[in-house]
Amino acid sequence: MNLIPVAVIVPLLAAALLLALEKVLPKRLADGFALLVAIFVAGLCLVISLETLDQPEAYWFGGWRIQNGVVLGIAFVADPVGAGVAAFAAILFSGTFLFAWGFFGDTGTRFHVLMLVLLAAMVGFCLTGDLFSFFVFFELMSVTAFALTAYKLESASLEGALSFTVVNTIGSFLMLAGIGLLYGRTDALNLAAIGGALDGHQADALVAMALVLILAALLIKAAAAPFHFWLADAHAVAPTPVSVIFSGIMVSIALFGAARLIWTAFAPLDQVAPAFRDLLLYLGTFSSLLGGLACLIQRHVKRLLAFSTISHVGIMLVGLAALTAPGLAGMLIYLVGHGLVKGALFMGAGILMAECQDIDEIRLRGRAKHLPLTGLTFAAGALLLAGLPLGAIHEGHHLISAAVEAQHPWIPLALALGSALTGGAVLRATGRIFLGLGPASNGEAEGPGKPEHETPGRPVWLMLIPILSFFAVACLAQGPAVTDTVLDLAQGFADHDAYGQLVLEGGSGAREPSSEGHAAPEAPSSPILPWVSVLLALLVAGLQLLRERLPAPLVWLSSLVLRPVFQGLDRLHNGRIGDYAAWLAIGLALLGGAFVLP
Amino acid sequence: MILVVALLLLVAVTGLGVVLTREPRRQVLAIAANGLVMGLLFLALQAPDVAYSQIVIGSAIQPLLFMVTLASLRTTRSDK
Amino acid sequence: MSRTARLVLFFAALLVAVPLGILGLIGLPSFGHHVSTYGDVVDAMGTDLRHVTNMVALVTFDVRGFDTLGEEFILFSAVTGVTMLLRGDRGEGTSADPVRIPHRRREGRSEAVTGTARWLGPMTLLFGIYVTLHGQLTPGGGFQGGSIIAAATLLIYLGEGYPAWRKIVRSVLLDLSEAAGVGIYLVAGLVPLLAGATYLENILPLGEVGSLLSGGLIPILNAGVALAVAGGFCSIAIEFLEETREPNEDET
Amino acid sequence: MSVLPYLIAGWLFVIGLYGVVSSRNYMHLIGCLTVIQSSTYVLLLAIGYHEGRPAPIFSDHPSGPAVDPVVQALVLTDVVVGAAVSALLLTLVLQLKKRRGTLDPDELSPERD
Repeated sequence: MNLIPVAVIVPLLAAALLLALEKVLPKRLADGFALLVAIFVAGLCLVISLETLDQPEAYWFGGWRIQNGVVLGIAFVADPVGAGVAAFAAILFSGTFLFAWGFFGDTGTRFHVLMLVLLAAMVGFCLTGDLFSFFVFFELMSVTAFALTAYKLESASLEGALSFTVVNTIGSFLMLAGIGLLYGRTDALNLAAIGGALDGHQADALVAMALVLILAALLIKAAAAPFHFWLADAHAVAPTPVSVIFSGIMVSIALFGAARLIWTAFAPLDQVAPAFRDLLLYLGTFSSLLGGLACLIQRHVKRLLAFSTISHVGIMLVGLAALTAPGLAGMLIYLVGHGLVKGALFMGAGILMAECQDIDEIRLRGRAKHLPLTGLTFAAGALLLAGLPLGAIHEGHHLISAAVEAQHPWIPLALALGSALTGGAVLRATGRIFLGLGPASNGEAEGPGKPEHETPGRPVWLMLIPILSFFAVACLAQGPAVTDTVLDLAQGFADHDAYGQLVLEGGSGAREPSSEGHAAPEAPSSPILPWVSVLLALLVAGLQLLRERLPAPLVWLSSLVLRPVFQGLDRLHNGRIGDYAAWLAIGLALLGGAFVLP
Repeated sequence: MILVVALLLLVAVTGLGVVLTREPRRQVLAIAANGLVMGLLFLALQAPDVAYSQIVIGSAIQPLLFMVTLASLRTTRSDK
Repeated sequence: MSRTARLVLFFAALLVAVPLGILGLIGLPSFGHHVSTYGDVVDAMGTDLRHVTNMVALVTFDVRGFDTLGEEFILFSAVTGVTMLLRGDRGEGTSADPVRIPHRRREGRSEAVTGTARWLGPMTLLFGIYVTLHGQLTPGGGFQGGSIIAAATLLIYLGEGYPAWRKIVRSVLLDLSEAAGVGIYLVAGLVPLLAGATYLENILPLGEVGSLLSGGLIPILNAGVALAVAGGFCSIAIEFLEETREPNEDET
Repeated sequence: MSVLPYLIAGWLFVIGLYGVVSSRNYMHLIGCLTVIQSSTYVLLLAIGYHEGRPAPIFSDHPSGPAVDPVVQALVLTDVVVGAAVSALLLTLVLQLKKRRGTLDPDELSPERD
């Protein structure tokens, strides 16, 4: 029996079962059952990934293949990269289910049902080789996520869910329209068939528009500026286990999806529009800086982490926009490293909400001294985010920087700055919450709103297990062997012709092991850049915590420069859907405009 | 063909009607009208399957959901 | 951002996006003259290969049946989300009293409404089942039939009133119907897989062209979808109507 | 004429988006979303239409060339799904009204940090 469809079917079946048995299941059983299913899916995807290491495999649903030269059915194309990303998603889910043990005591199994469907959607999204089925899984991810965001039914979470739903639903319509345009041109929905039909043709206005529409939908999901506004509203207010999944994988998986489409259907893209590629690079860099700056003014810890996600997804977008295999490899490694670290940090925030019954940094000052291990993980996460040369995040960051350095030498510097800002902001929060550093109040005595809290009384050690194991993996998954393997896999992933051959001709699609080796990443232009970034993060944290001890003129000067920036940022991220939709239109115009430029 | 064109123009107009009717209770009627015209357009485009589901859902079930929501919105006290 | 600024921003974006959009749309094949090779192949071989006459049903439930599974789960998730988000606010109350609206006289149901609904309800239900069962032959199928069945149960509400409706249409039953609907779809796909074919492969006997049981797997999938859609829309309707009820005295 | 349906689809998309941008009431905003959604249906079905060909349903006429059944299948499922998603949105609005007492998207979120 072929395993490829099973990876999607099992979590769906489990979800249907949990819903049907909701009234008769003992309470904790749903927790354990969901955990088991997630672990099973993770194992299955790993097996698929290993089995397809030498040769990707196409799986045709319903046995419909190609007749009279027309691709009829839906194909899953399992390759090591796609299955690997799916396995990573399932691993994050496993950790999250463990973390959420006892979290959803009183509301039956609906949370588990939706989470399992979300997992199935992600696996399908990674494996599918059909554009419409890609859209279906994209939409399935969105719909489950909408409902999960609003779970707490507080006004902030409802507002967050509404902006999330409206903006992302518009994104779905954009993608559907783009699919329609492509279908009108190529009469095909299969990715390889679309790629085959577009090959060798100049991309005219229609193809460009289709690409812009589909890519815009994915960038909305990935929260790249100027499509990013919904993210902080949604990720900050979702229940913590849900935030872990959202920030850990749901945004970055959209970039993986974009990579899949670009290298299968839109392969000739890079020759067509250099301006378009540059625009993506700039958007990524801009997101990174914008997210980093916005981090500095947040006092709601989860909102801070959400903005840092915007910053780090920007870095991944730069890796994608390089449109080279090494850049892609960097993005993939970064995706794993960031997902683990950010997931662990959100879980740490969850521990604060359970143990201290609050999530406001100022009010929490010094109140978490009894949680030293959580504090340590916060500090470690901050340093890793800032660019400490250790583990997967650094490895990915290095590859991404190397991929764009030659053409845009300033981008690596900007990315390092973005990481330093987010790392610094997390360090500041760590110092204030776990060590009691900094002033007791920063002028505005009372924080906004009432304390947000989550189910108390859950064992802290149980919640620490996934956190610590995530950190361990994030730090250990590095080294030349890992990098070489991923580079090799990325090269296979980016092989447009082999993919087409595999799907359309049932050809072997086997990759000759590139014996001569790939363009190994050159030594980083400045090996001290990561350290500079870490130092900068420490400096940022220190300055923010020790503000009143600085000489007065310095404070005055800094507030003169920074206050307008921060106020502007605050005013932009105002939670108003109308504004967000207007920015969405601007983003569409930008993407479209870049195609017209010579 | 003339029928298709006429229905297309009607869809454009009723769609505009939905957007410009800013009072929710009247907007429900605009939504139902738009849904119905869309259903007829789909029939004219030789898509009876889609037309049926559009007529049942777009001009009956969906407006009904809007109406029920409006009814309960009027009755909810905000327990702020 | 002020509303004026927002609109200026939006129209500035349109100034760029609209011309580009028109440029792109013009590239589409001329309306009414597009010959889709994909569609033509399906039209040409569908009846011979699967003994069905409705090609849309063939695409929905066989050629691209896996998409439909995904779409069904979108519906499933949306309904699960609705019930989760409206949880426990008013309890599963069967209170007969709608919330009182000031300045509005409450009217009883007229006998005419009850009579019409009692007559129309079963007819609609039958029609929904008919539409579902003929899905592979004539326009219609699980999606349309399921919606019509849901509408039929709403007629029970019109005719018999809210409490009776809640007694007849239980939420547990609706959850079960929904879960069974998607379950049928999932398992119907698994059976061929276990028999050595691919997932959702139509290996059942295909029957005579034009008969109710033609199409092999297609009528079964149609029935599953009808169950899920009917259960789903009924759940949504119940949850929404519950919101218009006065909470029972004994529930807080 | 030959591009009119596509332009109408574009028109629906733009006015729907305008409605979202300018909306002062969440209920109205959801209505505008349905307009955007209908634009995608018009686009897809218009692409599949072929003048003079019958519907792809051969119960009352012999099988032969017909309009494209594939786009119809894509739209068919999406109609149902679209309604379910609006129901989800309506739920959010309902709960928000209970907690905030307003439906104006611009009046919300004063307590943001």
